[in-house]
Amino acid sequence: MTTTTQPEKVVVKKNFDQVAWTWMRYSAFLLIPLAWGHIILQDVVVGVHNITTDYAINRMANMGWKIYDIALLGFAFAHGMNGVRQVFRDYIHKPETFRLVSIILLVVWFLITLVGAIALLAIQPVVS
Amino acid sequence: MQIKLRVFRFDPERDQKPRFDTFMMDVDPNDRVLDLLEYVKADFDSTLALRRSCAHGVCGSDAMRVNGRNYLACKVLVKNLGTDQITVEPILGLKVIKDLIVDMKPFFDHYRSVLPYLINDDPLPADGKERLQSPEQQLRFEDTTKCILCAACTTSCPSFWSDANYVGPAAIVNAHRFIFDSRDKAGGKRLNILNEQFGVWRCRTAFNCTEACPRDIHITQAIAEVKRAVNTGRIE
Amino acid sequence: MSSIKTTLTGYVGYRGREGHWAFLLHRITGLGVVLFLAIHIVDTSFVYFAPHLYEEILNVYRSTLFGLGEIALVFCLFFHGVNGLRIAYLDMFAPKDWTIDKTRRSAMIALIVALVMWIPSAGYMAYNILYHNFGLFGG
Amino acid sequence: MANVHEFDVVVVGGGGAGLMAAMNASKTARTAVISKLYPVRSHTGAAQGGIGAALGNIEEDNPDWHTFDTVKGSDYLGDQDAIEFMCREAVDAVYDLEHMGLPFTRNPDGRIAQRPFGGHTNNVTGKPVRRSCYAADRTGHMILQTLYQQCIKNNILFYDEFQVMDVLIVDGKAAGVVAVELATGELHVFHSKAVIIATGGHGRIWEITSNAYAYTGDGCAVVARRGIPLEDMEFFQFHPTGIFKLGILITEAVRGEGGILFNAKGERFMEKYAPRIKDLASRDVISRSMYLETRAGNDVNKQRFFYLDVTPEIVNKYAEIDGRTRPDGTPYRVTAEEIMSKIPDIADFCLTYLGVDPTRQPIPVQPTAHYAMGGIPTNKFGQVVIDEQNTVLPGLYAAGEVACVSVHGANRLGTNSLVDLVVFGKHSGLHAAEYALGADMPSLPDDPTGFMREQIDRLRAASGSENVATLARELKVEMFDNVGVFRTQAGLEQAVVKVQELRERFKQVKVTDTGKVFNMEMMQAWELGNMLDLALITAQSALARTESRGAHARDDYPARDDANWLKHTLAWMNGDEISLGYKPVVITQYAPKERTY
Ligand SMILES: Cc1cc2nc3c(=O)[nH]c(=O)nc-3n(C[C@H](O)[C@H](O)[C@H](O)COP(=O)(O)OP(=O)(O)OC[C@H]3O[C@@H](n4cnc5c(N)ncnc54)[C@H](O)[C@@H]3O)c2cc1C
Ligand code: HEM
Ligand code: SF4
Ligand code: F3S
Ligand code: FES
Repeated sequence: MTTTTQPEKVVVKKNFDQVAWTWMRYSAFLLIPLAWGHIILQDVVVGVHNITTDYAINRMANMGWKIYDIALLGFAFAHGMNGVRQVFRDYIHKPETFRLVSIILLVVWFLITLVGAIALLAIQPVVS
Repeated sequence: MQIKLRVFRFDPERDQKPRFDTFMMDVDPNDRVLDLLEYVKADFDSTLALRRSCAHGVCGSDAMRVNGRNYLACKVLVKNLGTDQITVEPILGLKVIKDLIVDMKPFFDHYRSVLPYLINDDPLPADGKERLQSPEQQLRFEDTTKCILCAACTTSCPSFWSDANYVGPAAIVNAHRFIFDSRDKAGGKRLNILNEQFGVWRCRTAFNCTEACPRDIHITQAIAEVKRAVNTGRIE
Repeated sequence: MSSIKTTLTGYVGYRGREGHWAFLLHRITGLGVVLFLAIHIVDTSFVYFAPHLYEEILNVYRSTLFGLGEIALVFCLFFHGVNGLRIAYLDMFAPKDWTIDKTRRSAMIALIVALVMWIPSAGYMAYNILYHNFGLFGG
Repeated sequence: MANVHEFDVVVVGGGGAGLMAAMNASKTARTAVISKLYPVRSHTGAAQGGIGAALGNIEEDNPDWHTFDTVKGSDYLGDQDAIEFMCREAVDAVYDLEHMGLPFTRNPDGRIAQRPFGGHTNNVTGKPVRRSCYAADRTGHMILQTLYQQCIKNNILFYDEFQVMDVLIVDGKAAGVVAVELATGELHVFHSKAVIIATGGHGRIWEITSNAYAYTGDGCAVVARRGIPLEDMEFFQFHPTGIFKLGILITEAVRGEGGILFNAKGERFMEKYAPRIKDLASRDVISRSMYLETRAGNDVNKQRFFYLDVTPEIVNKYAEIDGRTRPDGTPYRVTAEEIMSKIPDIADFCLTYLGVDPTRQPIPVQPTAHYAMGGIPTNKFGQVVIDEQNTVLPGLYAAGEVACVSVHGANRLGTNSLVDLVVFGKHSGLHAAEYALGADMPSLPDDPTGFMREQIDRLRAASGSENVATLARELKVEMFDNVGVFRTQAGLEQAVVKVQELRERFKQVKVTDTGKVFNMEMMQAWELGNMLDLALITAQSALARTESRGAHARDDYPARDDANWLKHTLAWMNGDEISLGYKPVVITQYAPKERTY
């Protein structure tokens, strides 16, 4: 019997959890250079003892690092907060409660990201 | 050999709380754990309640936790456990009714929710004979046809422990069995069902299911294939 | 049965294999990192909003206790990253490799890779703490 | 007060026969399935080898050959009209199953694959024919799952884990059944116009058995207590290849794929007993040969077992000697992988329970109690018939292993039980629904649960000096030794006495659990009562039949005796007494001949 095994095409309606799942994975691939790069550089290679306010300011003000940090902020925190949402989803079974928690998480995520973004974008190098 | 068997006991008509009964017994290393429970019923305490039927791993009655891990009691031998201390408890995540018997209703409800039956309204072959299917097409879904609905997988799944609304690996396995059957026409419907809140995305690839499956079904693989089909909209 | 009790019984009591431990560790490390990150974003923004306070924060950072936490954080991020790649790769690109043998092995490898990355880093970070905070090694 | 439910048709049993009946009945009648196990736990799921149907997908075959093979297999005790009907219907039944989604193993051309099985032959050449349609070695599992799936699709109503303990018969008509809900201990009356009994067999009364714990013969015992006779109970099949000591079945398909039986001397002993088809002779012949070998001292280690060898070397060696070919004419040669792919579950059982890899080592096997040819007498519509004249009891049906149509006569051919389930399951369902549509709802007796409560109360009131497990153990050993593969006058007489003694002792049985929720102890005690009843009927029917035929082999009467015994046994139970009667065998085209393989 000759079977041309054609893949069958079907329409699957997009779902939020599906998008979140995909997001978790693609962001993860990006987070390897971003998050690992950041932590290896700051916490291991440079080390907290060598970080001063000036160092921090100058680094954050540097254009290259600014873009890097913005990307890190955007991807890591959103990845992480969605992770937290998924974890809560496992333990909270009342839809209303979960909706409430999601909204709180969204607000927290937004505020913290906003604070971080303002700091990153507005900061000027120290002239000395 | 001499073993110490601890068995989870709970009688809803008498006990406030579950307890463990301990039995010291002399057994053959080739005995099944199910045999030990039968010895308990025969010689120690005939009130012990459990489900069992085929005694050789094909009916799916006797999934339980043996030394903390899901098995069919009739498919695990004393010698496989490598110890003389054996603890038997009901599977986790379904309500205990009595001793080792749990309420299977939620499990079967999940199973039913994925349309676990062939759907094909096309006319049958004119000669009244079989619909053709090549050996390759049959092999595509053969693995997941082996499921005996024992619930060992679903009740070993961390996602199911924390949220019993998750359809669970067994239901996904049974959906897979039809989604990838070349004769079936409702794969899309099932993928849409599994794309919902309580569907495949709840699987965190913890892999306990595959480890627990007494039929050696590649459950996590099947789930991944379903996830992929949901994402790509292609059943191949 | 309350599901929290079931969940904990399962998480801790179920004798799952590598996949089970990888799942738990992935979750714990993910939550650990996100908790740290939230704080970190806020405190780092002090550089802009209140530079004088940032100095204080840096002092906290330099404390021994925080240093140990940082070492743990590095482990968390390494393991979470390696294991995250593992599961994302298998799930998205190689479902066929979700076999018992390969999964047990890949989970072990993920842990080992994370450790291999972590141990030298941890050593170096520990050295820094000892050097700066305890004056060892001529610090 | 008991809960009362009303239906047109109630089906007792959720195995292959029950589900098939329910599906067909529910097309026109309000139907419910009552089962003591979840339907997917039924023993149909254990069937391995395949379902026989003359599809002719690989080589020439036709339903007439299937009919003749079945008649011959039955040692001419099968009713030929029913056999013809079944073998003809088998073909469509298999196609029906395929259309329902059953995942059969396929030929390269996309058609259902078929393989040889014991006793199925090409009637012209006498050689084995490929007639068994299969899904690896889990055909029964696939049938059970497929039927259950279709029942879900068709919204069949299930009462899972309800154990039926009595059938109601009012004014000579079926009026429903009474069951206990295991989860609560509550009694339920299922008031209906028609009842279909599909509760499977009773192989648990023997020590070494391939049968499930649930195979305690509830259906037969329940109707027997209501004065309905049981037919041909002396005919119980011992399958030659059960795993040593455990009794777990090694399907005949292993021999179909080329496996060979050896005795302690390394001889292929079936050459002596069935020179033409050797290891593929029918089951009774092989089990009996094993017994004779044992008597001659040729059993392995003097432990009454033999070796079944499917290692590729042996398979290929004997395939060459036998000149076995593949359908395309090339010599039949196999590899370990190929064997593995044909019998994966068997390989798994051997590894799990014996630590034996069947592609490298031989499997120790011995005869194991397997299948009840006898049971509740029915005609080919599944209607229960209650006397020598085949008088129908309106509204009462039986199908599957519990029924005796009789298509298996004195010995069932492999693959024919699954055929029986689907064919007679279907027709009993259709017939019952039709009957129900034309019948009025019978009235219920005044105290519908009375007889059942009486049985339970008797168990509760017993002094408790006897242990269920001990009685069961003694029964099984007695039956295996004296009402087993080979039987003698003295042995059978002893068995009757022993079973009577056990029945007496049973009156003082111990039931400690007084609870209602899942009182499995009570149920097990009740089931033991059923087994004791059936054991007595079996032993007495066997004692009376002074000939050897099919599975009933008498040392003292080694020959078949058509002049006196070409007839079906009917056994009635009146309290502790069994009375026997006989009815003729239906013969259409095939006059009894000597049976050789
Ligand atoms: C190991 C093995 C292998 C086999 N291989 C083959 C093969 O290859 N080919 C073949 O043709 N045949 C084979 N057979 C035989 C065949 O499988 C069985 O005869 C057949 O499946 C019986 O089906 P059934 O529907 O009559 O009963 P079952 O499938 O056993 O169903 C009985 C049902 O009745 C219910 N029940 C029982 N008592 C009660 C009660 N008191 N109240 C309520 N419900 C009750 C049970 O819950 C169950 O659902 C094999 C048998 C065994 C044991
Ligand atoms: C270093 C690269 C990273 C990779 C490769 C990665 C990968 C992943 C993946 C694939 C998941 C999804 C798990 C699943 O759905 O089963 C996940 C979950 C998660 N990640 Fe990450 N991640 C990384 C970094 C981070 C960072 C920086 C954080 C914190 C801010 C974080 C926090 C989380 C959390 C909280 C979860 C949810 C855990 C759970 O559901 O159990 N991850 N990660
Ligand atoms: S997939 Fe395996 S473990 Fe899960 S229910 Fe089916 S047979 Fe049991
Ligand atoms: S255990 Fe659970 S998380 Fe997924 S891989 Fe199995 S379903
Ligand atoms: S008793 Fe049937 S699977 Fe264990």
